[in-house]
Formats: sequence, structure tokens, C-alpha cells
Amino acid sequence: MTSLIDRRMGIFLAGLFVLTVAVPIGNLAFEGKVVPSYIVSLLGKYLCYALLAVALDLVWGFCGILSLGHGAFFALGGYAMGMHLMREIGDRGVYANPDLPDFMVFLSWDQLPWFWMGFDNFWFASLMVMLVPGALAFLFGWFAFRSRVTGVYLSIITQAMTYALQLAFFRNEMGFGGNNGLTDFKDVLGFPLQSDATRAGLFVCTAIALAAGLLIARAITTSKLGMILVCIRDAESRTRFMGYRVEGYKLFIFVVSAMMAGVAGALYTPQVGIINPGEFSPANSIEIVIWVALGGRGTLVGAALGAILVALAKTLFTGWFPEFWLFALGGLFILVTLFLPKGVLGLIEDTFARKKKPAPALQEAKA
Amino acid sequence: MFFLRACLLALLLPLFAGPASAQTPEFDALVTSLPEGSYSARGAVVGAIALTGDPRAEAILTALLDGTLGVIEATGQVVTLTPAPADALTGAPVPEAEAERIRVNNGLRRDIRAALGILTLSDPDPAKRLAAADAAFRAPDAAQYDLLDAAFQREEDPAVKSRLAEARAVAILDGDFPDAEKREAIDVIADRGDADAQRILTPFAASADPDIAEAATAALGSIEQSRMLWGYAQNIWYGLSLGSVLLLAAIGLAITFGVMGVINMAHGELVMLGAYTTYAVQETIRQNAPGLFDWSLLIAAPLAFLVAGAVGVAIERGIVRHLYGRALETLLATWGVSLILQQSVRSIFGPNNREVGNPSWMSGSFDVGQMTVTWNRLWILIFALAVFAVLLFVMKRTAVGLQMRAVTQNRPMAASMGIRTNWVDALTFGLGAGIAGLAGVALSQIDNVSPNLGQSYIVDSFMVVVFGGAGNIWGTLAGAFSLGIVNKFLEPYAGAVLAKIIVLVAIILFIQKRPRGLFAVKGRAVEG
Amino acid sequence: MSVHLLLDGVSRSFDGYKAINDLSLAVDKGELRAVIGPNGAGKTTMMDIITGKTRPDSGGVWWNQTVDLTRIDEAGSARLGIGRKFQKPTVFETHSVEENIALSLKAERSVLATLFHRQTAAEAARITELLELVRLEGDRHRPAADLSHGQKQWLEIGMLLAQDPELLLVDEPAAGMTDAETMRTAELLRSLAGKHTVIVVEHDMDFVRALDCRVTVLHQGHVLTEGSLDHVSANPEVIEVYLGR
Amino acid sequence: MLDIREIDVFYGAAQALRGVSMAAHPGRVTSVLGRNGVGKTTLLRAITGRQQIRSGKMEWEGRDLSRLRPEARARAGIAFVPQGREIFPLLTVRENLETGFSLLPRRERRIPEEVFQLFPVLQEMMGRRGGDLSGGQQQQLAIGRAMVTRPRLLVLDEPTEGIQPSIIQDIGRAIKYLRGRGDMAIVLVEQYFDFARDLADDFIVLERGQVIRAGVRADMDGDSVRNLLTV
Amino acid sequence: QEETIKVGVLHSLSGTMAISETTLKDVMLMLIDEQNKKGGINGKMLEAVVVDPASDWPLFAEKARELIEANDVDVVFGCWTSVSRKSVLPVFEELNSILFYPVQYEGEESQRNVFYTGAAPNQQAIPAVDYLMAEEGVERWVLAGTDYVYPRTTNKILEAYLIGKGVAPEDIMINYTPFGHSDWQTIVSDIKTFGSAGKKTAVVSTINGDANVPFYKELGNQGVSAEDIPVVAFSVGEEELAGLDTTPLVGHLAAWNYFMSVDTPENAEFIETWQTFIGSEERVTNDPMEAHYIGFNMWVKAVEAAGTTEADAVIDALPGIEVPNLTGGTSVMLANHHITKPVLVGEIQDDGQFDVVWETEGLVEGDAWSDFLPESAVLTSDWVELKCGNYNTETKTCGGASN
Ligand SMILES: Nc1ncnc2c1ncn2[C@@H]1O[C@H](COP(=O)(O)OP(=O)(O)OP(=O)(O)O)[C@@H](O)[C@H]1O
Ligand SMILES: Nc1ncnc2c1ncn2[C@@H]1O[C@H](COP(=O)(O)OP(=O)(O)OP(=O)(O)O)[C@@H](O)[C@H]1O
Ligand SMILES: NC(N)=O
Ligand SMILES: [Mg+2]
Ligand SMILES: [Mg+2]
Repeated sequence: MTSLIDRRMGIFLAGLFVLTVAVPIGNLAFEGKVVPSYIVSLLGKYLCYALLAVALDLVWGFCGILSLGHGAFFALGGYAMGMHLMREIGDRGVYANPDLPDFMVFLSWDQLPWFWMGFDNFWFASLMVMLVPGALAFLFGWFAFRSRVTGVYLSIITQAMTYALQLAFFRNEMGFGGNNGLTDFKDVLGFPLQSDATRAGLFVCTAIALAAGLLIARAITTSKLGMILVCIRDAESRTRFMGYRVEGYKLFIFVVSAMMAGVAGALYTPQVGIINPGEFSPANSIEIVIWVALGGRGTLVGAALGAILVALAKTLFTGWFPEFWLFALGGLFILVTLFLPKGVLGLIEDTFARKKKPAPALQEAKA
Repeated sequence: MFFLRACLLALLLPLFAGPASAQTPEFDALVTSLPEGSYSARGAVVGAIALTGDPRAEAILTALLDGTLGVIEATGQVVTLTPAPADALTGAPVPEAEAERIRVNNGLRRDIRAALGILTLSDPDPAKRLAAADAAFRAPDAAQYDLLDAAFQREEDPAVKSRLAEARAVAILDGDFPDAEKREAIDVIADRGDADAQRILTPFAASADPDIAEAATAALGSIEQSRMLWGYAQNIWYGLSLGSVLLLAAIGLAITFGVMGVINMAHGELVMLGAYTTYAVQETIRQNAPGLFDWSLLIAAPLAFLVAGAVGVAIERGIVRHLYGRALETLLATWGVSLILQQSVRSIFGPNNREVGNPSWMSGSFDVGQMTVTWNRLWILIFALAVFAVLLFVMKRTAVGLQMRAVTQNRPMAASMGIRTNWVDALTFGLGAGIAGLAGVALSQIDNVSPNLGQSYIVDSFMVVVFGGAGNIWGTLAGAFSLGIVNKFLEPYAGAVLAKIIVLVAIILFIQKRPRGLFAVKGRAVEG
Repeated sequence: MSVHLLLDGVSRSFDGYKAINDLSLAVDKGELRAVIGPNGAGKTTMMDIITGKTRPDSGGVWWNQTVDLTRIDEAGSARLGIGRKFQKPTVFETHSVEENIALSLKAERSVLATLFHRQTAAEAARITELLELVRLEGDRHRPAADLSHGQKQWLEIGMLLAQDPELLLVDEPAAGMTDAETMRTAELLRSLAGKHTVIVVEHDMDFVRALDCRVTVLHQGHVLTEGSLDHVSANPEVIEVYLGR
Repeated sequence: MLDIREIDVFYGAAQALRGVSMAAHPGRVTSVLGRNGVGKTTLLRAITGRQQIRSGKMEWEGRDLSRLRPEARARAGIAFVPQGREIFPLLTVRENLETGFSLLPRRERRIPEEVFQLFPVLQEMMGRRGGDLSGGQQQQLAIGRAMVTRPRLLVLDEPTEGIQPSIIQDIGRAIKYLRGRGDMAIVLVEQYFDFARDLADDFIVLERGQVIRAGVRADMDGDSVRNLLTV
Repeated sequence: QEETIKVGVLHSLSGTMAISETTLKDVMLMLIDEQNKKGGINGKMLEAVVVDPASDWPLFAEKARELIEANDVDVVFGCWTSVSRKSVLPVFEELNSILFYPVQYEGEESQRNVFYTGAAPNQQAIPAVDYLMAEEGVERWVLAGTDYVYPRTTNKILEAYLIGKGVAPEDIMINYTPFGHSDWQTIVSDIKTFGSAGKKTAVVSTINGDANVPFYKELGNQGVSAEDIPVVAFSVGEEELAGLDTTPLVGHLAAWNYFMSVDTPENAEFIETWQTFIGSEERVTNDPMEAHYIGFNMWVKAVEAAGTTEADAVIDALPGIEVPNLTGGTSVMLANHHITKPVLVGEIQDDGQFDVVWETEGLVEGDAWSDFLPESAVLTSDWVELKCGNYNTETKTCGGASN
């Protein structure tokens, strides 16, 4: 069977390592002259997206579950962390209420709702970051996979799920700050979020989480279980006839993926400073799919690369040509699909491969 | 409020003894005082003007209502502004005056309309009399009782007469009349059995007089009953009409996605193009041939079909055809297309809403019993069903439809049967896109015409197609209407937000029971 | 000998069409049984019912006289030891030929077991052995998608054997094979009998003859007749609806 | 006639056909024989345009075939019964048959009587979805569907696969009948040797993508050809 | 001179909010243009830096950071939705820069680095309700809004206010709809039913941008006329009406601090400049545009007064700055970083303009902390004397946020 760290994974992890070392040093040692502070958070955000993309690739690329609702798991992880950060504010809120976050004060809540209990503890919150998305994925998957909901039907109900959650989180009655979400965080584990050192620390944590996520994903997909996932993707019914309980496999990978997405969300919240129901929007989840497709589905590293690339393009384009950037981004998507059938990663690898030996062109008749 | 007005009138009335006293200086004084005072005080003045019965009253009040009555600040002279400035009282032309329009607000407008009602109660045109009775009904005023009663007595047109009876009844209820008359009035009102009746009678249920309270309560009870039944009917209608909108938005997708299996994220933008085509057509008509405005939608529909269809063909030829067999990648590419289309429209037409008007035959509403049916919704329902029927016919009954289905099920084999797959693919996608364009024409009548128009329908459209069962056009129909109706029955209880959430959760649960949608294609054919 | 598989008055209709109609059939442990019958007689549907793919409308299906197969799904039946080769070859196209076999090997099928699975030497040897048997050793690293139709048939047979099931349901194994290979397949199946119970569906009478076993003739979802091949092919009704003159 | 000369076909880097030549004439059946994976299907895919040839020449009725798209070849009178049937699963049996109408002039758009004479079961199942049919029924439908287009070249890839003996006989009779009409060339890939020998006027045997034997029916008697097909 | 003063413009040019915010970007470009024609500020030219936060709230924070850190802007004019403002707040605080926020909002905020030039609830909602009570005799209220924080808070304040005025709770109906809600049949019919209880009824609408067009179309078609049930809106301005045939809507109301129809020389000039700048006679002006106009002029004056664009100096200079607004008065920047504004109530006309039917006597001071919410009634904001945005007048302490 294939080795855990192949060439592409090796190169990517090496690059990530260099980044992890260089960025904080460049920022802290030179007081933001070499690497400006905002670049640190920006890169941190990209890496969160990358981890989220890896999570989606795990279910979509390998098991054929096209989740159009993965943003929900990301957002739930983000909210779990956001709730902790809100509790950390303590009585430093505008109303100086030691128990209630500001939004609860001005909407006249008189006590903290039960589901906020425990979130003042960092470790409890960290657990919830994985447990809440995991539990939702389990519940959702338990029903859907047993009922053999597949293909577009599954995709659309995942979309319905995230859309329903978005509407629910919009409601102030839910106790999550309505559409403003959770914001105005002060510090995490006592480190002020506005300090460069904390930001660098969060960046490093994110890089480590991404590396870990990639390795876990790689370990899973190169195992026999990973091969079965591919069987399910390609011929689900046939897999059943071989004695594999497809729903169990799907549930496993879906929950693992959701937890990974939750971790990505948890790291995202302190770095961007806000978590709000917009993260649940169907469009956001579609964008995740697009990262993966653009990077190269079923390659893990490609997914991560795709996320970083699209996010980078968005950052640059919205600044360079604020009025026309959608043309650029839309064009990019079209060109990639038309000319890079194996995604960006495919292009990179083909370019290197071609240098070594010319690969014979694929001569498939156009039907 | 009514009380206040009644008092004022009581004070003013003796000054103007009867309708005979035309051309009085009092009338002039009243008109001159129109520009001053609070809106409610001026409302009283308007009432007084009407009761003078002065022949100029109607013209002056109409001008006030239309906003063509002005005042020259310096002199306080009241003037009519159209066609040319003229003294409101004498009609003498006023040369180039700095006239200020006299402001009216809602309350005042209501008073004017009521006053005009009084003045037109004896108009020879029954339609005007009906409107007058209506106005009196809407603005109950005990002071008008005599006029209404007189009008009622001499009225011969049955429709107007019954409306006058109601107007008289509300006037009775507004004033100090004997209990017996009041109870009779309550019966008259109760016979209407509608929301207006409910509105009028509700205060009397708490009347100090037990008889009146009882009569009102009983009347209200029966009104409540019939209103509840009508309420169900109304909800079904709302559901059907929401369903028709969903159907229109989704039906093009039922082709491109349901039949062809292309995840077309640009579907919403094709709908948007249809709406903008309608806008462009209306603008052209407004500028060049305003008389054709009522035809604008009929002209826009084929154009929208062609525009969106052509864009669809371009998308298919340029992008989608390279991706058959890579169905999911169409998602990426068409998302790109959707971004580009959105931004193109934003660049060309601007980011703001564009105004698309309702032609006269799509404006307003009519009542079926106690149910209000708006014309635009009714036409949209008819339109949606017509589009559906045509599409169904094309897909199921024509050679082209058969070829479309064959090509999407097995492209190489279809080619081997001699079907021009390229052509059929382009045609199919173009058809789906064109229908999206048609949806845009309809949606322009009820929603924003903005670059975001498409985005707001794309999620719902996919939901409908999948809920109904992808690949089944009937399923799309059933899906759209059932989601519409369920939504509309939930909304009054749960509110719009919760209703939507509940519907989404219901879809998720429903799919567990029927993993391939409402009208699932079953059997070996799909399981392979 | 005990009855390994028993179908007892099974019926199943699709949209009013009775594909299986009061079908009863008993197969003994270790028996080799051929099932023939006209196209559309219900042979494949019968296999669908045995493996839990299709639920019968009525009637019972018993495994070892104790387990009710109508309550068991596809994976469950496979875990009981029922293996199946499909009429239309279905293999895992993106996996290599070797991986197709490896994934079919008899082994623990739970999620955790597969997550931590490491291939043993015995497994590797078994894979090679099977590949040689189905003559695909030269293609072992090719993606299964690249195989020709007949090669896929062979791969499926290899996958079936790898599962080492107690009961083999073999739907038209000889289709698309040359005459010589057809005989080899018959030979193979015969060699399995005894240790395994085998039910074969085939339209090739030479093949059925080579199997040299009891033959059941299905017609319109019902057993028409049963017996040796000579016996059933003498039946005028079988000649009428199936063999032709 | 169909005239194929020295064609090479590749799947990616792998060569599936090497310099294959063959011909098919109206009124004659040409059988293509060979073991699994030797390239029979590939040859038919090349003829029907599903696979491009890298080099060589392919002519049909004097026209160069190699540049035509699959549908143009169908319109040029070439009909295909593919291996694996390729029924349109969600179309009814009737609709499956009617897909053949698209290349017919409007007044010829009907299903030939022979189809139902040959395969009466199709008549019974007209309203059923093709994908729901049994394997053998689908095979019959695939052949019937090809006949609807009134081809002048009929290309059959293992048409007897999965079909009950009596109908195999019928198919044999049908092919003979079509041959007998004299206006149709038939290319038949078949593993069932006796069936092929019974029908073939000409034959070729493929081995690893190459023609290793070609001849007329008389050459097939005896075991020499049969032996080529065993391992 | 080489050096320029950079002005960040942080408005969505794509996504759902582009519909409203693009105009504000344009008006900023115009104001900067005009200022440069006057020779800039303190001899330096202004340079606009435009970015597109794409209606994506976290992206607002990212772009704010980019503007301040990478582009070195001295001030930012931007945001529309409250959530976008909430998203950028920490950035402005951390990097100590200045944001001018031009849209009416729910209040309950006062941040040292932010200047609120739109209306606080007491500058829009409460006067509008007062008008309806006094002039139209309204006794029964529908509070309809899009389900998010601004309408929720505004309605909470209004509810408290109405009940304080003796309105019975059963005479208040509160209804929320999702963003972009487009099927208003049920709600409009509910409003009709609610309005048929025999008491004069009005609708107070905090329905947000996109949903308004279908809402008004439904109102028009179901024949809810302003004379029966007037609707007073807080988020519907000239831009929104430009997408509608207003004939059936004549008489419905909006409360703002500015209307395009206001007849003053300043406004006439502003409209003229705007239409020339944008190259279209058709384009309208609206309230948030005026807010930017006021905010920008205040900032210019403050920079001139401080002699520098340095944030602390400008922040200190701003309170007390007075500039003419477009409605004939003079707006002052208050110590709580809100401004004084007149409140106007206008009725929709058939030409898509508003006709002012009522206005407050003088200017109303923006109140950061509503007096009608118990927890916030005790708070006050004063960045001049107290140097605190949320000073508790009971405990005499400054709450945590301002450190
Ligand atoms: N899902 C289904 N829907 C409708 N009809 C079906 C379905 N499945 C099977 N049938 C019908 O049931 C009958 C039996 O089919 P089955 O595939 O079992 O036949 P078979 O004996 O395997 O035939 P063959 O020898 O051709 O493979 C056929 O007529 C077929 O059309
Ligand atoms: N799509 C493909 N991609 C790559 N290789 C292929 C493909 N299809 C077939 N091949 C290979 O090409 C060769 C010829 O295949 P082909 O299908 O023509 O064989 P065949 O003679 O029809 O065999 P069978 O009798 O099994 O149908 C085989 O080695 C096969 O593995
Ligand atoms: N502040 C607002 N209107 O969201
Ligand atoms: Mg079968
Ligand atoms: Mg073949």
C-alpha cells in the first residue's frame, strides 16, 4: 500500500513548515516590517480555509459525498470557539455585565441560556468545537446514509441543513447574537487577541492543525478503509454486495470530516474576530466545493492549495480591481475547469512530469 | 378623532346654513384657510367645504387631492396650478406667481375623499356614486347621515343602493342614534361578513349598551366563522401562487439539471437576464411608444426567452460541452459564469434596482368571496402552468424531446443512433435557459430587478427540483406547489422565518422517506 | 445433506408485472445447481431477492433453514457468506485489478478493522494465486476500467472467489467468453461444488451440460420443471418457450 | 463496401489495434473472432466513430469514414449493436426504438415489422422502461433498435450474449435474412464459434490487436481457426 | 506635492449589499474630487483607496486592516450593515484609525474610533411614531422588520416606547421576515386583518433593502392604501423607490434625516454636483449619502483644525465641529460621536420622491444609548470629558469596553 507521505504531501508540508517558521519570525523579530501583522492573520485565515477544504475533500473526493453544507460544521466550530471568547470578555463588555454577553443584555435576557454553560472553560469549548459539528454530522449522516440518500439528493439536503441553520442563527431568540453573531473578542487563554504575538501563535497553531489534518486524512485514505471509500464513491451498490456496510463507512468519514471542519472554524474565529450566520450561507458552502474542485478533487494537498489560491485571488482582486474582480474570479473558475481537468495540482504535477518524460496525449474520442 | 371632527362641524355648521347658500363669503374664507393649521384641523375645513355644497367645492377639493392646489405665500391667495395658475375661487388667471403647493397627508387625503364622496353622491354616473358611497363607508361620519339617507332614498341602482345602505349604517354607528337604529345598522354591516365589517363592529362588542354589545358579538362570531373558512381558501391560494413562482424559477432547472444532469449555478442569472430584458423592453416602450406599455410583457416574453436561451446556448457550447461526464465540474465553471453575468449586469445597468412596472391587467386585485386575488399572481400562476404544459409537451410528445432525453441518458449511444448530439445538447440547455428567462419576466413583476435577483432563487430552485425528484418534470410541478402550500399554511402560525426553517427541515426528513424525491424514478433503470 | 437455501412461495411484482410468481426452490449444501429459463423469466430477480437487493412481496427465503434472508440487506447477506457475480460485470473501475481482488478477500469488514488493516503475506499470496487463475496477472496494476468486457467478467469471477463465500450466485459467467474458456469456467465451478454451494444461471447449453448437475427451469417467475439437463430439455414446454426447435 | 486498411488505435499510450485491415460487403457477413481483450470491440468502436484511429484508412461506400463524427456515420447508414447493450434506461421500449427515427425521413418513421416478428417480447413490453428489462430482453431491444435505422452496414458486438437459445436461433435466421436481402453489409463480433461459423461469409481472427488470420467461410471448417481461439 | 492624504472607501461593490453601498462609494469619490478641486486639505491632495468587501462580513475586517496597514489610509468611510461595522470595530480600535459610518442603526454603541453620521433610533424611529400618533391618530401598530439586529433593537425600543405611551400590548403586532423575503402575500393580508380591528392602524417597517420592492408591490396590489393603513419605513429611501412604480404607494411614509426633495440651496447644489459627477439626470440622492457628505466635511474641518491627519488629533478635534447639512441646518458632532440631525417624515409621491409632511422643530441629538432599554438607560457616552463610550451614570464608572 501507498506510503503516508508521498512526494506531493512532502513538498506541501515542507512548504508549510517554512511558512510556519518564517512568518512569525518575520513579523515579530522585525516588528512587522518584513511581514506586516495583517499578513499573519490573513495567512492564518487561508490555512483555516485549507483545513476546511481538506475536510471536504475527504468526503467528496474520496467517498463521493458532495456536501453542500460543510460550511455549517465550520461555522459550528467557529461558534463554539466564539462562545468561549465571548465568555472570556467577562465584565469588559459595554454594559459591564459579568455574566451576559452584550447582545444578551440589550435584548433583555436575564440569564445565560443553558447551552452557554461551560463555555467559560477553554478545554470544554475546545471539546465542543469537535463534538458539536461531529454530533450534527452523526445525527444527519445516521439518518441520511441509512435511508440511502445519495447523489444530488444528499447534496441538496446538506444545503437545506446549512440554510436552515443560517436562518435559525439569524434569529435573536436563538441566543447566538443574531445576524451580528459573536464579535468584539478580547483575548484567548489570557493572551490579548490584538497583540502580534498572539496572532503569530494562532497562525502557528493553524499551520500545525492543517498539517495534522492532512496527515490524518492521508492516513485514512491510504488505508484499506480509504480504498473502500473509493469503492463506495464509484459503485456503492457493488460495495454492499461485498459485505461492507456502506452507511457505517460514510458515517465515519462524514463525522471525521465534520470535526476537522469544526477545528478549522474554531481557529478561524479568533483570527478574523467575528463569527456570524453568514458562515452558514449556502453560497459559502458552495465556495468550499469550488476550492476543492479548483485545486484538484481527491488529492488532499490540491484541496488545500485550491482554498489558499481562491482566497488569495479574492484578497488581491478585491483590492486591485474592486469593480471588476468578479470577472477575474469567474474567469479563473471557467479557465481552470476547461483547461485543467485535474485541477491546479494536476497542472503543477503534469508540468513537472512533462519535463521528465513526455506523456502521451489522451486520445479519447469526443462523443 | 371622529368625535373631535364632529364637534368642529357642529361649531361650523350653523355658519353655513344649508346647501343653498352658494357663492358665500364663508366658502371663500374656508378655502382661504385651507393652507394653514395642522392636518387634522384642515381636515375639518375640508369637511365644512363639502357641506357648503358650493358648486366650486368639487373642483377645489379634487385639485387639493391631486396636489394641484397652491397658495401664494405673500398674499395667501389660493390658486389652482394646472393647466395654468388661476385663482381657485374666481378662476381668474394669475400671472407667473410663486405659488407653493398646498401639502396634504394621508389623513387629509382621507378626509378629502370622504368630502368628495358627499359631493358626488348625486352624480349621474353610477360608478361615481358607488365610489362616493364607498368613500363614505370608509370614513364614517355621523354628520353625513342626512345626505347619505337622502341619497339612499332616491337611489335606484341596486349595487349602489346596497353600498349606500352600508355607508348609512356606519354613519349611524358613528353618531348618537337610537339603539334600534343602531342594531339595525349592525345587521346591515354584519351581512357583509368581511374584514371591514369586523373592523367596524369590533368596538361595539364592548359597547355599554348590552343589546348592542350582544348584537355585535353575535355578528362578529358569525363573521369570524366565515372568515376562518375563507382563510383556508386564502392560504391555499397563497400557496399556489408561491408555488407558481417556485415552479417558474425551478422549471428551467428541471431541464438543465433534472434532465441533463448539469449543475447549472448560473441558472439564477439566466432568470435575472429575463428580468432585465423585460426592463429593457419597458424602457424602450416608455421612451418610444408609451401606448404599448400594456403589451410590454407580451413583447418581453419571447425576447427574454431568446436572450436567456442564447446565453444558455453560448454557455453550453463554450463550457458545458467540454464537461459531459464530469458533471460536478460544471458546478465550478457555471459558478464562474454566474459571477461574470452578475457583474456584467451590474456594470451595464448599475447595481440598483430597476423599475419594471405592472401593466394595467396585472395591477390590483379582485375579491372572490372574502379572498383577495391579485391579478399579477393570478397571471403568474396561469403563465407558470402554461410554460409547464408546453415544456411537458415538448419533452414527452415531440421528436426533439425524445432526442433530448436520449442524449442525456447515453450520449455516445445517441450519437450512434444518428442523433446530432451537439445540436441537441445546445438546444436542450438553451431551452432550459430560455425558460429561466421566461421566469425572469414573471418575477420582474413581483420582485427586485437587481443583479442579485438570481441568487435569491437558486437555492429554492434546486430544492424544488430535488424534492420533486430530479428528472421528472411532474415532480417539479408537485414539488413547487406542495412546498408553496406547506409554507403558506405554516407562515401564519410560525412566522415567515420559522416557517422557512420548518420547511427546510421537513424536506430533509422527507428525503429520508423518499431518497429520490417525491416523484422518484424507481426500479432497475436507475439503480443499474 | 441439509438444505442450504430455501425459497418458499416467493412472489414479487413490479408495477403490476409479476416478475417472480410463487417461486419455490431448495438447494442443498455443497450442491451445484444450474438455473435456466427464457429471458425475463426472473432469474436475476431471484438472485436480487436472495441477496437482499429486492424485497419479495410475499413468501420466505431461508438460509440454513434458520436465517430469514428477506430481513437482511446486501451487506448482511454477503457477511453471511453469499457471494454474487453480476450479469453485467461491475468492478471498481478506478482501483487496479489487484486492489479489486484485495478488497474482496475474506476478512473482517468493520470500519475500524479496515482502518487499521495491514496486508499479510498470506493475503498477498492468495491475490497472486487468484490473478493467475483468472489470467489477469499481467494486468494486475492496470485500472479495472481499462479491461475489456470479457476481462471484467473474469475479474468478477476472481472477486467472487476471493470472498470465499459459502454460496455462490453466478449470473451468466460464460457470456462473452470463447468456447474454450466457457469450458474452463464450467470446470472451475464444478471444482468448487462440494465445499461450496453454487447456483449458476446460463443460457449456453454446452456450458450447462458441462456442469453436469441438476437443472431448474424458470418460466414467468415460476419453476417450470426440474431435473437433469436431458430430462428438462426433453420437456416440450421447455423446448417451446426456451430452447427452440 | 467497408474498407479498412492498416488502422492503428490507441487508448492513451496503449496500442489496442495494430495495422488491422478488413472489409465488409453488402450481402455478406464478416465475422471478427478472437479471445477476450484482443481488440474486437475496439475495432467496432473505430468503425462506428467512438474511437479515433491514429493512422490507416477507413472507407465506407467510397467515403472517408475517419473524419466523420459518430452521428454522421449513423446517417451514412452504419448501425451499431454495442457490447453491454447500452439501452436508454429511462426511455420506454417504444421510445428506445424511436430514437432511430432521427435519421429517417419523416414518412419512413415507423418501426419495421421484422423487429416484432423477431422479438415478440418487445411488442409486449412497449410501455416499459428499457432499464427495467432483463438482460436478454435488453439485448433484443438493442438489435431491434439498430434495425429501425434501416442500416446498410450493421455492426454487432456479441449479439447473442445473454440471450436464450431459441432467440439465438431467431437472431441467426434474422441475420441470414438480412444478408439474403443483399443490400446490407454485416460485421459480427462473436465468441460463440458455431454461431459465427454458421453465419460468416468472411472472417478475421484478432490476436493482441493484430489480424492473425483472415479468410472465407470454408477456411473456418476444421479446428485450425477454433484452435486460434483457445489459450 | 508628492504626498497625498489617503481616504479609504469600504463599501460593498458586489454581493447583496452592492445595491445600496455602491452609491456611497460613488458619493465618496465625488466628495474627494470636489475637495481636491478646492485644493485638498492643508495643501495636500486627497486620494481615494477603494476596495470591495463584497458583502462578506469577515472580509470587511480583512479589508479594513488592509486599508489601514497596507495602504496607510488616514480615515475610512464605509460599512452599511451593522454586522459589517461590528466586524471592523476591533480593527479600528487596534490600529487606532477613524471610521465614518453613514447609516441609521440600532444604537447601543459608541466607540472612540467610530463616528456615527447616520441616525440613532431616537433620530428616526421615535419621532416617526410620534408623528403617526399625533397627526394620523394611529392607535394600533404593526412592527414589521427583517430578522436581524437593527430591526429587533429598534422594535424593542419602539415597543417599550409605545407601551409607555399607553398602547395596549395586543395593539402591537411584531413580525419578522428573513433577508430577501419575497413572498409577502400572507404578511400583507395579516396586516390588513390586524388593521381591521376598528382602530386606526399603521405599519412601522424596518424591512431591509432587498425585501422592500416585493413588499411594496404586494401592498400596492392588495390595495393597502396609505389612507387605510399607512406604512412608515426606516430603510426605504429614494434609491429603493427608484426600482418601483410608486403610483399605488402614494402616501406611505418614510422617516429620514434627509430627503432629496428638500428645497434648500445646499441640497440643490449637492444634487447638481452628484448628477454631474455620475453623469445621469436620473440618479437620486438619499439619506446615507447626506450622512457621508456631513461626515466628510466634518472630517475635513477637523483635519484642518488639527493641522494633521494623525488619528488621535483628529478624533479629539471632531467633537464640536459644525458643518451645514443639506436640509438647511447645521449639524454638530457630539461628544458621543453621534451628530445632531433634523428628523423629517415624508410621504411617497408618484414620481418616486418624498414629500415632507412633518419635521422636528430643531435638530435632534443622536443618543448612543437608548433611554427605553433598561440596561442602557443608565449609560452615557462622552469622549470629550469622560473619555468613555459607555459611562454608567449610576455606578459612575466606565464599562470595560473602552479599557
Ligand atoms: N425494477 C423492475 N421494474 C419493472 N420490471 C422489472 C424490474 N426488475 C425486473 N423486471 C422485469 O422482471 C422480469 C424478470 O427479469 P429478470 O432480470 O429477473 O430476468 P432474467 O430471468 O434474469 O432474464 P435474462 O435471462 O434476460 O437475464 C423481466 O420481464 C423484467 O422486465
Ligand atoms: N477504455 C479503455 N482504456 C484503456 N484500455 C482499454 C479500454 N478499453 C479496452 N482497453 C484495452 O484494449 C484492449 C482491447 O479491448 P477490447 O475491448 O477491444 O477487447 P475485446 O476483443 O472486445 O474483448 P472482449 O471479448 O473481452 O470483449 C484490451 O486489452 C483492453 O484492456
Ligand atoms: N444599520 C443597519 N441599517 O443595518
Ligand atoms: Mg438476468
Ligand atoms: Mg468486446
